[in-house]
Amino acid sequence: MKITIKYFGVIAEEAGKTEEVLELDSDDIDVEFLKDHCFSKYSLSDTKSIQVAVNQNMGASGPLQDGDEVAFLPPFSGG
Amino acid sequence: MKITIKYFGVIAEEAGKTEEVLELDSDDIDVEFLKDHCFSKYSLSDTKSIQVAVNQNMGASGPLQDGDEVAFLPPFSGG
Amino acid sequence: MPKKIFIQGAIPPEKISDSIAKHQSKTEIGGHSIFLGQIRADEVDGKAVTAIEYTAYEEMAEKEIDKIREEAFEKFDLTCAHIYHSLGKIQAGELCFFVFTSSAHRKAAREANQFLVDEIKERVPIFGKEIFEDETHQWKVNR
Amino acid sequence: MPKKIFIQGAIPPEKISDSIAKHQSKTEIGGHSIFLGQIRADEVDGKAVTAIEYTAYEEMAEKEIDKIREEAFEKFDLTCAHIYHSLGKIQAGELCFFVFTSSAHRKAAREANQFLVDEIKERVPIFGKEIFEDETHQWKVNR
Repeated sequence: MKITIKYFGVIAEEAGKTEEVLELDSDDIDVEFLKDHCFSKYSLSDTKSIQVAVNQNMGASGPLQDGDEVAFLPPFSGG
Repeated sequence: MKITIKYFGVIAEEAGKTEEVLELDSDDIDVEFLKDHCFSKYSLSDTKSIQVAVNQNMGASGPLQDGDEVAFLPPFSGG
Repeated sequence: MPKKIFIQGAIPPEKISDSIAKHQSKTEIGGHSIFLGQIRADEVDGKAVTAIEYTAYEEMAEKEIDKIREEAFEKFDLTCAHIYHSLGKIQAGELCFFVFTSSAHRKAAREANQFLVDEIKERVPIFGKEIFEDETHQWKVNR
Repeated sequence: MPKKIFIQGAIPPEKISDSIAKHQSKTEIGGHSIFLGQIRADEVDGKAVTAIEYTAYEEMAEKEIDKIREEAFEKFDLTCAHIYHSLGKIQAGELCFFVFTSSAHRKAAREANQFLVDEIKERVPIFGKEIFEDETHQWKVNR
């Protein structure tokens, strides 16, 4: 399945990209697995403070579906 | 003695003036007397809600001195 | 000497942007809080307010606002505070009151603004005459 | 469709006066409350912040702000609420955040403004990179 991943803030900086599309062989991928996968791939730091949004919904977990958009969000600092 | 009296808001409207200078024969005039004097002279209404300032200090009472400025202030409504 | 508070006529919106622009060199500021009073076309007994005519005991009002301003600087960690109030006849929809506070942090700017607005409404000898469409009037009282 | 929130670059002071002027026909309004965020030249380890570069998860941020805006209308007796946030590099002293609430009475305008500012800071995916005079940077975290 195909998952779009978006990186923001310090995570985008460390990953060296703001977006990528992953083509995954398995249809049985969950949020936690994807997070581990991406974070070790780019040696991203401070995973505790990172929130995950799936299709723009915060705090998502569990299995992903083909076409999902997953975003890794560091602490917010708007305003 | 000479007292400047200032009228504001509804009081100025009822008195038909915003300011007058009273020349008083006696040197023994207090705030309460002056208020009664002015309010009966112009038949001013609602004396309870009127505050008196002497030389721009609120809630003054007691004897007045030559040259004092006395103001009759209806409820405030700035802002 | 007390700062100039009173403006003859309505406060033009450009006065607000001009005041803001003047603070862009103060880079210790992190937040501005602004309150604007606008004349409301209230209905009383079926008649709409078309304007409020403001008068004030000007010297006393300026002294009192100065005192309130000093109290605000004592209570809150403020960088700046500016206060303007209209005199004369202000039409419904126009601005009559402008309170502008700035601080390193939003909390102080906001709390000082609220303090200034509330204290000025309560303690400062300004008088508003509400004028109705049929040219009758009533004297406004702050609650 | 969510309202347009993001502005490329700093918010010009004229945007504030233009927004105010647009509300002068709404004669049911009695008070406006405005919050402005300004970039502060904070010092960190002896180096001054010269700018903050903002990025956002734009679509999600707009949806979330829209949700917060709706919550504000449910909680407070508001006439209007407008929200703008900068993207890109904003220099110290420039404005990056503009929250504008209007109501018949000052209390609702003020409380809704505070609610919007606080919720947006906490819930909306916007990211600020503080850039120092020596061109190093650090990622800002809201406390």
